[in-house]
Amino acid sequence: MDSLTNYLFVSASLFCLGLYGVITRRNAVAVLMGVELILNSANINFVAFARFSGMNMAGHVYALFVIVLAAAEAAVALAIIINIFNNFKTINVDDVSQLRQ
Amino acid sequence: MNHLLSWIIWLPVIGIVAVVIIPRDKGTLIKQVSAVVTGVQLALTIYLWRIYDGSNGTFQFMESAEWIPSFNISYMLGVDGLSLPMVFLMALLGFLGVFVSWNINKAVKGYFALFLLLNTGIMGVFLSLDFFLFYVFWEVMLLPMYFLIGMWGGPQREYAAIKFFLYTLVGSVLMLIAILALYFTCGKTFDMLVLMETAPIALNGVLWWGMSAIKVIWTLLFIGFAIKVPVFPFHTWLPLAHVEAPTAVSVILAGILLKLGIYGILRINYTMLPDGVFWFAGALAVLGLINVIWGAMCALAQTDLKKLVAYSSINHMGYALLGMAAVIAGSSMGGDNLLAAQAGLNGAVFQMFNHGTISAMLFILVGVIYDRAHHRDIDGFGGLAVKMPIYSGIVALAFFAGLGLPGFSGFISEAMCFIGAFPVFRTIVIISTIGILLNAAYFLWAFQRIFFGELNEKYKDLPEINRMELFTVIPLAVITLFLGIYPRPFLDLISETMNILIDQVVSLGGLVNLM
Amino acid sequence: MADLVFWIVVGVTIVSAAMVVQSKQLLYSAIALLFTFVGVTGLYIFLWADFIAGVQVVVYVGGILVLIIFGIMLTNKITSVNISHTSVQRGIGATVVLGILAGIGFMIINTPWYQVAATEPEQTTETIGRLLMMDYLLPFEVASLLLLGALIGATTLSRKED
Amino acid sequence: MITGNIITDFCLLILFLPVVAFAINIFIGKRLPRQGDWVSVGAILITLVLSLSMLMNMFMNWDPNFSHEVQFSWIDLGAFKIELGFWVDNITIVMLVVVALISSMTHIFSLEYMKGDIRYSRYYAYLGLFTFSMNGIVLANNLISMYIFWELVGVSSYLLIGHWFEKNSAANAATKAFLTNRVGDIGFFIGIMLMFTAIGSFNFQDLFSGISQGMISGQLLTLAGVGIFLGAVGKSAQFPLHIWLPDAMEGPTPVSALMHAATMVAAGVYLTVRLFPLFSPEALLIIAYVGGFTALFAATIAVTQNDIKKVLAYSTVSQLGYMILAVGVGNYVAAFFHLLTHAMFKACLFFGSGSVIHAMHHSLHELNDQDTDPQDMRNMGGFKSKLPITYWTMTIATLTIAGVPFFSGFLSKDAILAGTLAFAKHYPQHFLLPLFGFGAAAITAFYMFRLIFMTFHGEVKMPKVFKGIHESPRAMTFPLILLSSLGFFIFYTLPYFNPFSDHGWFTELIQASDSVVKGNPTAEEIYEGIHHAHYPAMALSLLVASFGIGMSILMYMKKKLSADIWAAKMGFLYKLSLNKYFFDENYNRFLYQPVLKLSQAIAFVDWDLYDKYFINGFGRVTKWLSFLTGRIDYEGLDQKLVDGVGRTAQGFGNQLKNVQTGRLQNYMLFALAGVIVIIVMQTI
Repeated sequence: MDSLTNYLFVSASLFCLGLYGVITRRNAVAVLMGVELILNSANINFVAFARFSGMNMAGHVYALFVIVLAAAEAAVALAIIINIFNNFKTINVDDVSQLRQ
Repeated sequence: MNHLLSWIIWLPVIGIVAVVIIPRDKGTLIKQVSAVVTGVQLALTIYLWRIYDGSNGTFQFMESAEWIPSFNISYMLGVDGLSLPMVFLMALLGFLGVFVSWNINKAVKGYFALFLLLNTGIMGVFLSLDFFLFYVFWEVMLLPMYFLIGMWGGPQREYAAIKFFLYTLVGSVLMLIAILALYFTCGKTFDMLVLMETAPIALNGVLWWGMSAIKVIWTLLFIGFAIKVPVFPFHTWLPLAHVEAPTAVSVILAGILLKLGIYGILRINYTMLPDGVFWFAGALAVLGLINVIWGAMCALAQTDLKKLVAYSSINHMGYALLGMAAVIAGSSMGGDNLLAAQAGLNGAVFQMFNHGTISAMLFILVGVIYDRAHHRDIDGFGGLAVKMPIYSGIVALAFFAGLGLPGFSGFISEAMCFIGAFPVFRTIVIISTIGILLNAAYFLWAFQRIFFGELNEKYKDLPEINRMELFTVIPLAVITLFLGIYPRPFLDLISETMNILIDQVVSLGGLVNLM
Repeated sequence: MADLVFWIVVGVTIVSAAMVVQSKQLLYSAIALLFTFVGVTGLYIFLWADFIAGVQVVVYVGGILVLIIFGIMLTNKITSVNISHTSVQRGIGATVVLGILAGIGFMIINTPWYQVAATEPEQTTETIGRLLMMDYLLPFEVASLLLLGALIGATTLSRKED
Repeated sequence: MITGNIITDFCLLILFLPVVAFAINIFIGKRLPRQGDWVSVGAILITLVLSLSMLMNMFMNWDPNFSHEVQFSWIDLGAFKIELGFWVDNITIVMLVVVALISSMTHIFSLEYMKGDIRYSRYYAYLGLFTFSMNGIVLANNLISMYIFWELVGVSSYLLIGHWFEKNSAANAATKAFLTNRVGDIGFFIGIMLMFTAIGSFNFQDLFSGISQGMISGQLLTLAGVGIFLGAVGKSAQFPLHIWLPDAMEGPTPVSALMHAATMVAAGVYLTVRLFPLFSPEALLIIAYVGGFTALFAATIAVTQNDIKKVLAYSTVSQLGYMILAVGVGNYVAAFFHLLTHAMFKACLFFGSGSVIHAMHHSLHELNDQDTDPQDMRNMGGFKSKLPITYWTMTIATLTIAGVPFFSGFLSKDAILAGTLAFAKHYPQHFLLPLFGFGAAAITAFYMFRLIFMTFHGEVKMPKVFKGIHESPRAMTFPLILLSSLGFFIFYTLPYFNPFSDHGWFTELIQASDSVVKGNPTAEEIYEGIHHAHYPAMALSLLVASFGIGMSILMYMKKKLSADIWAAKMGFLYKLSLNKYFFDENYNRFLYQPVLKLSQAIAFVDWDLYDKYFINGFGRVTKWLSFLTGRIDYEGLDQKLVDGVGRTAQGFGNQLKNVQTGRLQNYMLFALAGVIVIIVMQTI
């Protein structure tokens, strides 16, 4: 457990799972969840690198900012999703294809 | 005042800011502000004139600051006996021009802002010692001129403006090429002072496409400047632009802009390409001759008064070209006739200044009659001397000054140009003296048709010239008369610089035959 | 002992994350996400990041997750049990993602990581606070502005048009 | 006894007082009491007093070699210098007196003659300017100031001739005078340039010494001399530039007097007198022929003129020809002597004609007659009784000009004719020169008496007009009396009293100096020649003068010979003379009109051809080229090449369209696949 690579692998796995969710899910909320996973994996990386480079607290600060960003992103994304739902009565991303030629 | 020259250049820009801030409907205030700004500028140039040391002909009041160091471009200013009279002339005509434009009521704000910008551009050209800066100001000056002619001009203003613009643009493009050629061949610098030393040596014997580089650069620069002068085959923009431009702009155009050409030739061609001077002097004299005769002949045939004055400018510039060509008299090839070289070159510069004052006066006076009669047809008047004695008196004075009557400064400069050029170009000068006669002929004939004879009934209620107009003409008349009677104040100021210039041309040039 | 706990936490995290992306029921996904977040919190604790762990719990578990669940509830009629929750291009998606995972893993193994040994600090809150208030003051303020913007934006966007 | 600096001061005052009067009158003259005439008259009278005191000083000194020169630096450029200044010697002083005297007489005469003129104060201002310019010429010690004042004389004459500019003829005459003079001035200027180029100075003394050192010689010197002489040809109205002078009669009559006696036309003679030493023999020969020919030629025109002023005008031309002739044969002192005597009697004649015209004008004015020409002698006759003072003074002046003994004209004419005769004796091939001289003398005597007889004798032609003729007021008769009395020989021969010899103060004080050009006879040789020719010349001139006078008496007084019949007999010649040999017409047809046409042609070429087609042609070609390139660009490049690329791309696009699913997630997938490819490639 005191090995950096362990954490990196965990983070990589989370990232890939999040990616998979983003790619495959049709529901916008689920896509959002995938994004949250990716962000979490990034955070793990930050904190892990901080821990293994002499407790460099800058990593923590960045992690904090990522969390803030994630919160904002989630709020806005959900608002958009709700808006889309009100307009199209669906939140399936490939149904919302007004811009598609 | 450590930055006197900068102040002189940039003062009008302050004026522009003020003019732009003032609300549109306060036209008089705009005019007053412009008058104050140009007035202060004039005061500064008079101060400059007074503290300039004429016994030392080198550049004075130098200013230098880095601008674009990676290309060796700097903000460098300086004044010598060649530029000082021109700067003074510009300040004077700029100041008077504001009053000449007092009747402008169309887009006052834009007009005066452009007018002031023109002022800055021209001042910059005369004062900059960095070639790049020179070019920048050269272009700055072009733009307001275009708009001033194109927006406030006569019925054919757009045509005239575009013609003027294209003509001059061709010139500046050629000039730019020459500037770059000098830059790359002479040690990558735009510093004119350095170029004056390095260029004659660096270009010596350089061949481009089998031709001497000096010839190539000289020709490019010469065409660029010749368009401004204007020298004979490049002159046709001038009558049109003069005729269509509003009076004040004609005044600046004839009074200053034409001088830029000769100033450029003297400042750049003569100092940097002295070998070229010897190569080209003969052609210069011939062009001068053509200018004199052609301009006079065309003027003789005109029925539009303003066009007549415009062609007279071409005629007058011919004398200056003759005088400039005389510089080679000072070399061993020209018989070591330093007298002739001095007479010719000083005469040419003096002629520039005099033509500035005299033609400005003429244009203002043409503007006066145009404002009243709304036409400029020489044959359409008649007998006005009865109705407008003061006006006719002043026109007579201006015409006599224009035809080179002794007692007016124009005579001295023309005589000096002739005397200077005579030893080297005897035949050319003798032929061009016919110009003196034609000169008198077209002025007096026009005068007779306008002012003599029976009064044309149409104009029996024409009002006399008013105070404001008198105020714009009288300073010019006084200068013309004063320098005509006692030219030393002017000539002492420039002669040392001219001696340096002659020395530069004679000592560095004419040593080799150009390929 | 600690190792065992660590691996359990890792297992919970990864398995629940897999469930998030795999579950056919959106609501299940949301609940699985909760476990993932908690697992990540555990990892933070292992990494001596007590403050971040606290923030993770408060913001993610208490904030974002609730938000997501609200989103689900608002966009699906509460009565319809079976919330449409299908996936597309699973096969190719999985292949690509696995490829990427392989790439990253290859990278992780082969990289000689720069490491400095450190002792566990008493607490990190104070240090983070100092950093935020001094070195990262500007990003901090920008972040707060961002949050404010997001707040207003979200409100405006989701507002019912009058 | 005045010397040195005082002379300089006097000269400055003499020079500048008239121009001060000019400045005052031109600016505020109208607002002054009496329109400011007293300013001008006062100024000119002061100059007269100053000049006379200088003359007195000259008499007291009695120094033929008196010379005083001052100058100041006008232009100094290092090597090139122009110094202006005065050169005062006896010639200068005499000339100053002449100018001041005639000018002040003109001022006084004009008080009455110009009374009530609309531009009275301007007229006086111009008179001042005229006097100033002439004094400048007289005092000049160098070519440049000579030229400056030369031109100023031209412009003052322009202003005065054109004084009544409402008349087109006056305006034309003014312009013509100025331009014709300018033709001469060009020659003058070329001469100046030739001299300066060779010698490097404008100063007369420097020129003389430079020439004697041989710095300029041969053809060049001749050319320079002829050039300078051309200036004199213009100003002194010599053939072929004489055409302006008769027209100049359009100016007020007192101006004609001033112009023809003392200022303008005298300037040319004065110039040749001043610069006599630098003319080469060839140049002098040209001068002599021009002068001699003009003398005869103008006289033949004067014979047939009917306008009283025109007669006098041609007489002036003729007399000036005399003077020029004298200069040409080397007897320049005689030329100057004649200039002096001529100034007096010609001024008197012009004033006399002015008095007649004035009287006619008033009479016609009272009759309300606009059509009768007050200057036409055919309308006069028998005025002797009405205008006694005018008659007697004019008769004296006529006797003077005709060369009758006891009058000054006899002396000066005799000196000139003796000079020509001596010259012809020395160079028999130039026998024409004395013929010109004597012929002109005979004709002069004839037409001058013709004028007197037609005007004052014979029957009254227009009784109505005659009735209104009155003698002129005192301001006009005073100058007449003064000037006619100056026609007596005594004023020129003091302190001697020999009416048949010009020996006197003049010949003693004004002595010829040698020419500095090699090949010219010395003053001594010339004097010797004249001395020997003196008596034959005198006898001959008396003979021709009495012949002329006799003919005139026969024709116009006794009516023994009919002028009309003679005119008819001479037919063609009469017509030629009456029409002044058609000079104006021919100049107009062969000179002015072609120049005007040429100028119009050039202007047309410049504006309508060169500019419109050549310069704008550039624009047009550019436009056409741009149109062409536009076509090539659009139809060739754009439609074929560029669009071809586009079409190809479209084809590909159609193929690739299937890839474009529009699904974000698809794109992301592809992107990730790309990432993998990159990773793989990096690793490999």
